[in-house]
Amino acid sequence: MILDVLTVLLVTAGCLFVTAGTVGLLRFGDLLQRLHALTKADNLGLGLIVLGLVLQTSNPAVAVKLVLLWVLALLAAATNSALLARDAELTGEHR
Amino acid sequence: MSWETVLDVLLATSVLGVAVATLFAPRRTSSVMLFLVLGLLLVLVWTRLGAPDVALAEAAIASGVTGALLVSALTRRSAAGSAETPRGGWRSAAAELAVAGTGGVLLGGVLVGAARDGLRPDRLGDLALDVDGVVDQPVTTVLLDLRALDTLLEVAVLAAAVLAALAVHREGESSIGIRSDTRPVLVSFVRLTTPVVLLLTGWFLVAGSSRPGGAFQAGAVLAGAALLLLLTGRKDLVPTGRWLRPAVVLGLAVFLAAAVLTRLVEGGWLDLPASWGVAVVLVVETALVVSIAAGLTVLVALSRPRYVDATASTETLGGAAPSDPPRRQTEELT
Amino acid sequence: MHAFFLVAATVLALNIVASSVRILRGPTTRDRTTAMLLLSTTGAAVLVLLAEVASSPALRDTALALVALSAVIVAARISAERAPR
Amino acid sequence: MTGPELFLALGAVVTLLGAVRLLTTPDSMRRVVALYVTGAGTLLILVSLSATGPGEPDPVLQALALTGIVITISVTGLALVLVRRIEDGDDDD
Repeated sequence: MILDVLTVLLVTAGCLFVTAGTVGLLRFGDLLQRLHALTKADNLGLGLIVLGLVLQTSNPAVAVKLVLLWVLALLAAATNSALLARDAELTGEHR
Repeated sequence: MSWETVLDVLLATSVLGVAVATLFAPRRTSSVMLFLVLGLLLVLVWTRLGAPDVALAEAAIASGVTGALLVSALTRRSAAGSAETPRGGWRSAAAELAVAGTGGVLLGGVLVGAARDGLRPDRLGDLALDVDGVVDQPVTTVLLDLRALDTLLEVAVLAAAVLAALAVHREGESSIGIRSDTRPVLVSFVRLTTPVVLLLTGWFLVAGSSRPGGAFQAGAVLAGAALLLLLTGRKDLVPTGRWLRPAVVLGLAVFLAAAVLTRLVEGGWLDLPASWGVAVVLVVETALVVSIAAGLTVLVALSRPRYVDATASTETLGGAAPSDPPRRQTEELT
Repeated sequence: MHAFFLVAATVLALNIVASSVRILRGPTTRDRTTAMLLLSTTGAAVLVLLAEVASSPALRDTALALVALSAVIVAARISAERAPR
Repeated sequence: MTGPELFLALGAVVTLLGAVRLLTTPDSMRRVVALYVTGAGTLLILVSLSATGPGEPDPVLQALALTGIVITISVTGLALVLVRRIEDGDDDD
């Protein structure tokens, strides 16, 4: 029961963070701000949702897979945003 | 109204909206990237329709190969500058929408009516669900056990497409090179993720016998890994040059060999015996994975821009163009 | 719990659709590619939620594939876009 | 209208949208995308049909959809190579 409440809280918070990231993507003025908002908020959101789901499972393999998913997402987001931001500086595209 | 219905209606509306936006977006770039959004929405639709196999294939292909294919083909603008649709085409766009919408709704009505009346195709699948296949997963059973000939032809189509692409490639297969990007952040990321992706490939391949997954999904994921390796300049780990064509036709060859073998031993083409059928399926699937991955990688590599024009690119580098600067770039030819 | 996960999945799916606004508006290809980053993370979140709803573990594999390959599009785009120096 | 029926109708609309656009757009790259959308529409029809009716989804139709995805990506890849060849091709031959 306590776990259920925790899951609901975590998943709700996760959805809020993802939505905040999307709002940032749509509302912020330039590329670097958008990248900053989106990658951080989205990955925190995914992490919270994953955590909420881990609490629901009794199977350790599923839990490991979910955490692996999050770690991969973090690595990919860090790499992708670094690639996009670095080049924007070099080519002066970000204004 | 249940929450399932809400999600379904939302998904259907989004698919329709994004499809229209994809087809009518004013820029090529938007069109292609919206198409990738459509791909992700379709993954969600497949999960709602109880087709995890199709969802897995779509996710593996849409996030990796299709994306790389379309996005890198974008980079080169056409000489005629047809990247933008002419302005003022709203009237014709509206007419097209009206025609397609009316026709689509009529066709949809007919299809739904037919499905309700039970005129839909007979459930061939009941056969697959009942039959005691070599492999214990309905979709893989259908693909490899009951419909082997169809799968064979599908692999043949992929091989033919790749060979055709190689044939129109002016420089021959020796020059399949992708401009690589060897910045440490990307290289170390690829080094970290490649083992995970290889693990995933193996898992999809083996998992295909008991749960959703299979040769195509594994091949698509493997192609994604091969592309990342190529993009970071690791040409040594990916078959290029004279190993290319053999790798592309390997799956087809092994499939044919299995067909001949079963014909000789069991007396029927691809008539898998219960005793060693699993081994045959695994060998064939492994060969298919290699060929599918090689074929998809080659298609992406060949559709990338080739044109060498160093002066034009230095010009665009200096001028910080406000939107979508057309860039020409050199491609390293190996 | 089932209904709650469905609601969460619906909210996240709305986010995916919203990203297409940024893809349409741009202004640069970089901005559009940034919107693609949202697809892999949010898409994976929806898939793990739906995996719980439909109790279909294969959907977690789908999410893994989505995330593992998310760098392919960005790397392909960036390396093709970079001007030679 | 049930979920699969909704997606069945959606598939019909998407197929026709893609087909009409395929016939009318002048840009070769967009034609490739339109062809792809048309393919996605037919896949929607196939997979929705597999899910209508009682019981388990029909594996034959799902396998056909998988085949369809493989064929679509092969054709698209080849089409893009040809597009590139056409657009590159004005500088020689």
